[in-house]
Amino acid sequence: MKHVDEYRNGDTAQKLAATLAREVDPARDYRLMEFCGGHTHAIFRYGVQDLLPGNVKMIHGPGCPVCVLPISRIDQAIAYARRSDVILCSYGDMLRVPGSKFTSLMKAKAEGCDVRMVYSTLDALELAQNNPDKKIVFFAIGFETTTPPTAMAIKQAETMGLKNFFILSNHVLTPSAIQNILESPDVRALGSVPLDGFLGPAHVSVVIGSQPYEYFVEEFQRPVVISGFEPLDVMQSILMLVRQLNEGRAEVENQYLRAVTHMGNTKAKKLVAEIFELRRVFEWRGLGEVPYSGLRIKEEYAAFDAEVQIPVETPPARENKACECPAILRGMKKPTDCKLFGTHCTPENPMGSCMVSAEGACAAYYSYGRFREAV
Amino acid sequence: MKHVDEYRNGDTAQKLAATLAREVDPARDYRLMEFCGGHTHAIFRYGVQDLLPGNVKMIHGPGCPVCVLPISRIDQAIAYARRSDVILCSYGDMLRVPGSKFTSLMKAKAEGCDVRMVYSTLDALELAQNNPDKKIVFFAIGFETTTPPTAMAIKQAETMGLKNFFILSNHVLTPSAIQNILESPDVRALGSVPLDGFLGPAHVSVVIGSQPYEYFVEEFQRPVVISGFEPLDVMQSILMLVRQLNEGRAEVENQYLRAVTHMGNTKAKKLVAEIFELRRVFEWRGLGEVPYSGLRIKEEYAAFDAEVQIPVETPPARENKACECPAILRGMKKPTDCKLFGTHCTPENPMGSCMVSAEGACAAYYSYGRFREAV
Amino acid sequence: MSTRTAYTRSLDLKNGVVEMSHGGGGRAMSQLIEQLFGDAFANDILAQGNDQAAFELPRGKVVMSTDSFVISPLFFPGGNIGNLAVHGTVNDVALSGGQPLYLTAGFILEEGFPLKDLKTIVDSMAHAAHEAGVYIVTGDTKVVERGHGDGVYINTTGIGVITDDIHISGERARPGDKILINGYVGDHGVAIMSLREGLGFEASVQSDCASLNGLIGDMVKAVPDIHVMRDPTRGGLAATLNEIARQSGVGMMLNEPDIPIRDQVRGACEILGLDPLYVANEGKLLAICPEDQAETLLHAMQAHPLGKQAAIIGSVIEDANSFVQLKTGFGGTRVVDWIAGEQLPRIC
Amino acid sequence: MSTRTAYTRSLDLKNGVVEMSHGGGGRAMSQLIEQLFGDAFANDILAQGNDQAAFELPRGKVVMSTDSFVISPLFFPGGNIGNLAVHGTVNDVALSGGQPLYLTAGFILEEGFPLKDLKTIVDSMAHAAHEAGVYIVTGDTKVVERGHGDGVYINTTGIGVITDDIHISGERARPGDKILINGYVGDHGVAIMSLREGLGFEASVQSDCASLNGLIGDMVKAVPDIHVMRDPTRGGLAATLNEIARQSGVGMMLNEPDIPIRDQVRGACEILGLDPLYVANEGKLLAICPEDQAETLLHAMQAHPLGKQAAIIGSVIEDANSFVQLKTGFGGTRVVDWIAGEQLPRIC
Amino acid sequence: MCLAMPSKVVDVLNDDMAIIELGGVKKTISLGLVEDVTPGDYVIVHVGYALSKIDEDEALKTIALFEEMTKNESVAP
Amino acid sequence: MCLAMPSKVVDVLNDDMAIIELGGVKKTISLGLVEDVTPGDYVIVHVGYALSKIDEDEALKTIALFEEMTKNESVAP
Ligand code: SF4
Ligand code: SF4
Ligand SMILES: [Mg+2]
Ligand SMILES: [Mg+2]
Ligand SMILES: [Mg+2]
Ligand SMILES: [Mg+2]
Ligand SMILES: [Mg+2]
Ligand SMILES: [Mg+2]
Ligand SMILES: [Mg+2]
Ligand SMILES: [Mg+2]
Ligand SMILES: [Mg+2]
Ligand SMILES: [Mg+2]
Repeated sequence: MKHVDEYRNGDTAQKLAATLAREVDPARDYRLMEFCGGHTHAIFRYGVQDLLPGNVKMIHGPGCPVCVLPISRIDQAIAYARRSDVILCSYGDMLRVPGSKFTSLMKAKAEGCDVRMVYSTLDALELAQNNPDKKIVFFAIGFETTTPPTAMAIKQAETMGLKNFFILSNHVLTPSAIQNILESPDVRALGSVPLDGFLGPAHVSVVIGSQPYEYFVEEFQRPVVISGFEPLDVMQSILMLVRQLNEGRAEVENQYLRAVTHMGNTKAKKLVAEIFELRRVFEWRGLGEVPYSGLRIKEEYAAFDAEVQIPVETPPARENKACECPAILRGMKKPTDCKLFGTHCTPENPMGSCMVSAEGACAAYYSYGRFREAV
Repeated sequence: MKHVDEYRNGDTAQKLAATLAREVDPARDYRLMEFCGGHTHAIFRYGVQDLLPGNVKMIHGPGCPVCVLPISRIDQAIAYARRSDVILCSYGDMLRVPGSKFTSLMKAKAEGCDVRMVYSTLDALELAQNNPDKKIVFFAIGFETTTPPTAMAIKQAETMGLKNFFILSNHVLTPSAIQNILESPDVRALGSVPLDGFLGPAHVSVVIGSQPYEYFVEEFQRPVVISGFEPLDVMQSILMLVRQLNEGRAEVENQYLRAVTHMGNTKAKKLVAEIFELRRVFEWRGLGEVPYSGLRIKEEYAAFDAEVQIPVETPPARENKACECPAILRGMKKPTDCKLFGTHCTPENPMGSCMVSAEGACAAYYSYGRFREAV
Repeated sequence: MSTRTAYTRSLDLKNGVVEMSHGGGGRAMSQLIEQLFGDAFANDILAQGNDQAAFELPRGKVVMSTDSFVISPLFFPGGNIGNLAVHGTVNDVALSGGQPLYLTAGFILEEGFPLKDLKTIVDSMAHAAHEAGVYIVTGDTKVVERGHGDGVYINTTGIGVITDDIHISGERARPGDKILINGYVGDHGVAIMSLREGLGFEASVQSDCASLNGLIGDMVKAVPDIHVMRDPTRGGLAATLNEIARQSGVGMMLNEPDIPIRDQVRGACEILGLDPLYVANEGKLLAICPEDQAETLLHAMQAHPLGKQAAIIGSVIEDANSFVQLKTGFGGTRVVDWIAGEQLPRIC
Repeated sequence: MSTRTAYTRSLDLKNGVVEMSHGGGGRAMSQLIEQLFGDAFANDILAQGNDQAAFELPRGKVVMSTDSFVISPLFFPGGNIGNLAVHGTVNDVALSGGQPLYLTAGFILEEGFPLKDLKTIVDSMAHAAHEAGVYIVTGDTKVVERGHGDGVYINTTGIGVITDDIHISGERARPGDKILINGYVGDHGVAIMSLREGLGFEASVQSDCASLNGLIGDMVKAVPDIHVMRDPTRGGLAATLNEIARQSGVGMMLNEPDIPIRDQVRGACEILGLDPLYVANEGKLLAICPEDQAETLLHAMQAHPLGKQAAIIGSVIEDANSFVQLKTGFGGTRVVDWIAGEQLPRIC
Repeated sequence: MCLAMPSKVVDVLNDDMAIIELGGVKKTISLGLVEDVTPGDYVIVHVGYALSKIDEDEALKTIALFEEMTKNESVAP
Repeated sequence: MCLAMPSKVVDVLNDDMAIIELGGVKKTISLGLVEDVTPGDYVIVHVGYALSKIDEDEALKTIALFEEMTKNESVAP
């Protein structure tokens, strides 16, 4: 597989590991946050951590759109699913995410709700065409990468004249989240969670470009390297961060030059700007209410906005108080600090979102952490 | 079981058989038609024919509302069933009756149509209540016995304010059919099918009373004995017919006095008259178009008339030309005269209505006739 | 097995439902199998935990039978799909005259089915197996999406051994043989119908479902030369006797007054326009044996709790057409043919 | 049997569909069983026509396995539910090291299913059984109402015998043992997924479904002391190896570059965000044997048509936690845990 | 043929409904088509509706008539 | 994490659709979010949409950089 296999080469990995080992300053720690679950996944999947020097510490950020969705939004999706006139569809990732009271879309489906997994908004459009007597609600989630396909679907629904296609928008913005983390007292003032540098998202950056990171670098004086999601991309980017830190630089560097430009995909950005607008505030799991961090559908396209066309009421969401996801997502606690971890909360019966996707901090600890502790 | 077991007593049967044997005139035949499938059933079920003298010949009449329904009406019911907005319901008897091209309601159900068997119009009303988003079409069939429950259901639907309950009326009138048989050239003029007397229906007469038969007796000079459906009722009624014939009488006698009065059930008759009116003509399988022999819903109740509210179009029905049901139903041919009998047409795959219900002449021959020929 | 630790959270048997993951091959499935099925059926062979069971069999001919159970409703007066699935296959094995020893159990669960009900069913299976003296030694669990099942379907397959002196088979009915049944006819079918939507009637009739291997053991001991044995399940007495008549190339003559039928079963059949001879049984057997041993067999049957109402109900006769006939209590004769399709309640 | 005359009209295999009457116990059912199943599976034991099959078994330990097959779609590249149902159970029996001999077949048919398709499926079963050298000796047919099935569900239960020198079982993996597989991983699952609504991709991957008893026979002959054998079906390699690790109380270390995976399977998994180690196989087996016999076993496997791509993919190690680990081609190590629930295609 | 069975009314309910009994089996039916039915009466039930009461006197007369008609016959042994 | 794979465009269809290929697997996707794509190009595909073309020159440079960065290292035997 061209443009894939080259970046998974074990020999190159060993050489990069040797370079890294030689170049790190043994007198200090390098605490690097990969914001994005894609990097977390690559690190776990290929065992990248085994190749890093001991003082290079990867901190997993809140970079999974599934994990950052607050429980109330899941409840809302389930409320749509429970309507007999609605077919609720979403990406496979969302089906197991727990809402209030142990529910999930998967469980709603088991109870008889019409919930469909789709691979693409194209499939959701097809569902709408094939089920004219039902309302198709697409539970849209994702960062900047996934927003353009949703915007595109709205445009297409308009062209096709679909009257039964609705979007429940949960699209969120990466820069706001990174900024929020950097501005949190733990990071900024108290210094209890020192972060020395960032791996910048790969595919988010394909859309938004490298330009938006320049502000952070200036404002917070931490280096950012935009990195591809293949394991050699990650190792190379870590090396680039180490070099910046060693040299006292704080710049935006772009390791993923083969796909990320300075300004990103302007066509996609324009489309998103046409259809979506900023929410004044949006709730992130773990980060709380983050200003201007979420997108809603503009009034011109309100005909496709599920929240406008099919209002549902959900009782106030009850997060499980013992769930430490919020602290974990901000890098302040470890999964093993949670009382529910591995007893009440398991990948089969996740109580918090961090236990859901394989990249979730708790799920990863459940599988890999158990192993790390054992060896 | 009181009022049941008394009429199934084997000792009494033997005695009645002996009386009959003694009283029949060995010099003549007694060709008696039981109009009603209920009598046919009792005769088969209890082996009554084994107890009759050889010269008492029972001729099975067209007295099964299933068998007399023309194929076009089945096609119509199937057309309703095929509509995605319709739940078609009917009595169990109707499910296997063949329409055109090997279809039946059972097969339509197997193909995915929503077809429900009900025991009573009460169940059909319940279906309508429980499925407000569907149209419930009740495929109503039957003689005078079964019409009042349909009329009652329409009244109740009106009271309950049901807007999704519809009747496809196929109710027919017994006296018209008997008259038609007696007036047919075969019976009246040509004498090729001599009929000496009639067993009158039990439960039809419960509703209409014994009075309507007086006209026939006068007009056609054949004795009629209204008979219960238990086997001793049948034997006693045959004895009463034999005695009338021996004595040269032609009267209406009522063996089923415990349930049949002279005027019948006036409450039920009034209800039927309120809701139904005569069709100018109705097609009977085997008898052709019989004037004033079927009932349709009056205009005042047209809101419940499926044919008015949900018109369906069915291509002209094609009866299988080789099927001899018409002649068999009029007593002119035997099942074994049909080329399809037992080869193409079997109880598992009936091609004509006579092969459907256990009392159908062809079905009876298939099971019992095979046996009669074998012994 | 020190495996319990893999499931840190126990099955929610109170509010949980079957989910697709319970059939996905992962930990959820493994847990369901271990904690629900494994605990209920516990025995050494099952505990091997392999995809197959291995065991020694006593000498003799091996006999094997399979049935899938798809009954609706799942719970009915006198039983549920779980014990029914055990009884049915225990009986099919035992009716060969052999001793049923081991069962397999294959579950097809519908997404959304309450685990609580599944537990009840599985416990009933375990109890029925224990009573019948058989072991459930291996199994399988599949989950189908909602709308592709009916709560639970169960397949059981049974294995047993027959000693060399037994030769019971459907083609061995001979003219002159007597036909026996171990009790009332039609109870199971009527118990089920009483619960069917739209038919709704109230009867205190319970399903007769039961494992007959004990009774059969006594029968075979008393009369090793039983010619035919079969259980009149779907299609009732009529279907089973017609099958045997066809296999053996003989006719049969039943005597209606000798056939044990409860009043309630007669009543329900009269109301619905059905014939009890076509109604299903799940704890009945038909046995055909030489005339001179019929009384011995009858007494052996009547001495067993599941054969108290046993009766000789007819004889095998010569008949090239293999008709099953019935002498009615009324004094006539009729053919008891197979039914065409299912017996449907009717109005006329 | 002179029974054909009872069905004067033959099954409509062109336009006919399954009707409720085909499960009603009457003549329609009998005809379906006889003319569709009986003809396809024809053998002397089945022809006994009883509710159970009776046969002699060779000496040895008896082994029995059951599986229900509920696959959707019913027809897929490389097979259909019919031959899959034979392969699956033949394999589960053979993986004990024994010789599979007889199968039972239980069908749950959905009202409305085309008889033509049923015939194709049944013929495939017959063909697969013939190829594997096993006989389908007894069966069962149930019909469920439309909306309560998915066309056809099939249960097969198999029986076979093991000679006394074979002791293959899930708890026998020992540190130092080698782990072998007979070929490419994930073909079946990817072939099925390529047809799933909404996932629609185009791959020329065929299901690997096959009866492995021939291959296994050769393997057991070459290395009678195989410790463990199991087929990585649902849940793939990951689930099966975790099961074995748990049963044996050992860990495992796999070497990723040694695991045979087709490019197309890798491609499909990359697109869908899946891991090939969790994808189902239906013609693969995992074998664990002492290190010093691993090469012998490998060569025996590679000499068989179904083992050409066989490979040694890892070793059993000591591990109180029974973790299955993988040394990645990249140079790191990761845990290959069971999946939580089903593997779902994902976007992130 | 109009299958209808004589059944005993065991309970009269609201809305013209009643519970009948036959051979120990009970069923809820409608009395909407008949008049003056009280518990203990026998009614002829068809498709869930009572069609008429059974006239007990006439029933006894019919039974008596069987005797009458066959008084000279004896049952074959 | 935004799962997205570099895939080769093998055919451009009507309506801004295209067939892409990865490891021999083909899939129909939308080109609605990108411009100037022709068969032979590699695109990054996410949830059924191409998000960008791969810049082959930059890809080569990245590979070269691996060499550059590790030129003094040797692989452990
Ligand atoms: S273990 Fe579960 S409950 Fe605890 S923090 Fe993680 S996701 Fe939340
Ligand atoms: S045998 Fe069939 S086709 Fe022939 S007359 Fe009878 S019902 Fe009609
Ligand atoms: Mg819904
Ligand atoms: Mg319909
Ligand atoms: Mg069986
Ligand atoms: Mg059975
Ligand atoms: Mg299995
Ligand atoms: Mg049986
Ligand atoms: Mg198995
Ligand atoms: Mg298996
Ligand atoms: Mg069976
Ligand atoms: Mg297996």
